[in-house]
Amino acid sequence: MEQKADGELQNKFKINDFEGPLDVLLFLIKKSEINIYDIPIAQITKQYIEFLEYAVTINLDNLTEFYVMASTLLYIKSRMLLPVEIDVYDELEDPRKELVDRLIEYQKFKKLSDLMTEQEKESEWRIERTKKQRTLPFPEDENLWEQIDIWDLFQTFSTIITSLSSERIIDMYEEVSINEKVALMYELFDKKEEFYFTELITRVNSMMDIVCAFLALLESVKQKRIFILQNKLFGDILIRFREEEPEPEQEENFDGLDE
Amino acid sequence: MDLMNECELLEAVLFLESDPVELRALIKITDLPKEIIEQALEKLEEKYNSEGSGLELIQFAGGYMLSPKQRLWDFLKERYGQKNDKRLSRAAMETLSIIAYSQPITKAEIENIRGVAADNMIRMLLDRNLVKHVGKKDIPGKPTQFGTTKDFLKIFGLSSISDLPKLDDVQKVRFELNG
Amino acid sequence: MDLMNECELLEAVLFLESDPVELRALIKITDLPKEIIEQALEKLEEKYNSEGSGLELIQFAGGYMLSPKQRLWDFLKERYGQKNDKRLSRAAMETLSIIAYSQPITKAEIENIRGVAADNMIRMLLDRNLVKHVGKKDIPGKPTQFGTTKDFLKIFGLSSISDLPKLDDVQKVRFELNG
Repeated sequence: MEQKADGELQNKFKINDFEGPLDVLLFLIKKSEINIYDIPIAQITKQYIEFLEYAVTINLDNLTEFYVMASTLLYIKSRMLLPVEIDVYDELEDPRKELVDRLIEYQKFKKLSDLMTEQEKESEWRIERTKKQRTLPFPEDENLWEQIDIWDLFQTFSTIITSLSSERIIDMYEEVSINEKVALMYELFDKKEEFYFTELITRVNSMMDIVCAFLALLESVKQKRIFILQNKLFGDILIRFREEEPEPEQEENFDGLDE
Repeated sequence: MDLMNECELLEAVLFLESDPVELRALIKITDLPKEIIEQALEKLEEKYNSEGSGLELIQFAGGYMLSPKQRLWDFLKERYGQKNDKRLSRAAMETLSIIAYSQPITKAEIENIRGVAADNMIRMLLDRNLVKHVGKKDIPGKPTQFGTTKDFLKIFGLSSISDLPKLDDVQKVRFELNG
Repeated sequence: MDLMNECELLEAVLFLESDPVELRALIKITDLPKEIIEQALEKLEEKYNSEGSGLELIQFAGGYMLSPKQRLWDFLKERYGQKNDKRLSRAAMETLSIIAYSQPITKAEIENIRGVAADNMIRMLLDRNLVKHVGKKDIPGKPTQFGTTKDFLKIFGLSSISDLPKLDDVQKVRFELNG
C-alpha cells in the first residue's frame, strides 16, 4: 500500500484490525520503513494520532490502551525535544528505549504466534478411535447379565411388540401363550418325568391360560413329545415325557454372516 | 503376494474400531476385496499369535476385533474390567426377550420379528447358556426351536417361565380390539 | 533379559488406553520398575517400526500412546478423522503463544507484552482448557501464574513444551521490516 495523505490511508483501517497499540506502531514503523532503533518519534507520533482519529472504531474494548500509547508517545516526543540536561542517571538512557524494547519483544511473540498458527494447522486432523473407553471384551460372563433384570427384558419385549403391526401382534400373542405352556412343560420335565395337567395352569381364573395349556398339550401329543394318561372321566391328566425317536440331527447353519 | 500394506491398514482399522467389525464392514471401510481381507486377517492372526504380542485377533459377536491376550487379563482386570461399560447390546436383549416370551421359537421367527439376521445373537446366547435347542418345529425343514435355560431362570431370579412379567392391560386391550 | 512378558503387558495397556499415558502412570498400572518399562517401550517401538505394523508407539502430550502410522492417515481420515475446527483468533493465539513460551507468567506480564488487557483472552483459554493456573508469583499481591495444559500439547500435536516451534537465530536477533 502506497503512502499518500496519511489520513486517507488510515481511513482504510479499523482499530479492530490490530491487536493493540503496539501492533499499530509496528505497522506504522514497517510502512514508513524506518529504523526501529532510531525511531523518528515526532513522525510516528503524528501518524499514530492520525490513525486514532481516522481509523474506524468498532470495538471500544481496548480504546483506553490506544490512548495511553498516544500519551506515551507524546511524552517521549517532549522528552526528545527538551534540551538535554546533564543528569547522569536519567539522561544516559534514550527515552525511546523502553518502547523499542517492548516493540521488539512484541514482534517476537507475533512471529511465535504465526509459528503456532502453522502448528495448529498441521495438527488440524487427528485420527481418533470410535470410542475412547476401552475395556476387556468379555466381562466375567454372568455379571453382564446379572446387571439387567427381568423388567429390562420385559420392557424390551413390550417395545418390540408395540412397534409391530396389529396383525402380527395377534399372531404373536396367541403363539406366546401356547408356547409359554410348551416351555413350562419342558421346564417341568427338567425336574420330573411326569406331572399333572393342573400344574400347567398358572392363572386358574384365566380361561385363556387353560385353553392355551390344553392347546399346548394337544400340540405336544401331536408332535409325539408326550404321552397323556387320564385315570377317570374329568380327572386330572397325567403328562409323561416321551423320548424323542432318534432321527438324524440336522444342524442348522448359523453362519449366515459371510453370505 | 505379501499383503504388507493391507495388513497394516487392517491393523489400524481394528485398532481404531471399538466394537467387533464384521467382514462386510471391513470390506466397506478398507475398500479391499473380501479374499484379500481374509488372507490379511489370517496373517495378522499369525502375527499376534507369535510370542511377544500382547494382543490377539479374535472373532466375537460375528465380527473381528483386537483384544489383549487372555492370559494378561488377570493383570488388566482391575483397571479395564467391564464395570464401566456394561449394558448389554440392544440386539442381545431383544433377541433374548423374544426367545423368552415366544419360546419355543425358530431362528426364522425371531428374524421375522426383529427384521434382521439373528445368527450371531443366537450363537452368543447359546454360548452363554441362556438359551438352548428345545426341539424341532413340525413344518417342512424341521427348523430348530429355541427356548430359555435353567441358567436363564437363575440369572433373572425366576422360578419358572410363567413368572415372566405379563403384558400390561393396555397392550391386552389392543389385542382384544383387534381380535 | 528378553522382557517378553513386560512388552506384552505394556502393549495390552497401551492398546486399552486411548489417551497418552505418562511413564509414572505406566509404572502404577503395570507395577513394573521404571527401567524395565523404559526398555520394554524401546523394544515395542522397534517392533512397531518394523514393516508390517500399522501402528506406532508415539510420545505425545507428555505420555506414550499407540497410534495408526501417519502414512495410513489418508485411508483412515474419512472415517476416523477429527477436524480441529475451533481455530483460535489472532488475539487468542498471541496470548496463548506468550503463555506457552514464557510460562509461568502472570496476567500483568502478558498485558505488558501485548499492550492490551488480557482478562477475556485468559478466561477463554482457561475455559478451553488450553492454559491453567500453575502457581503464584512470589511478589507482593501474589498474582496467579499461568501455564499450558496437556490438552494444549495434544491440540498442537506436541510431545512436550520443549517441542514448541523455535524462531531461528536470525529471526531472534533481528527486527524484521517485512515481518
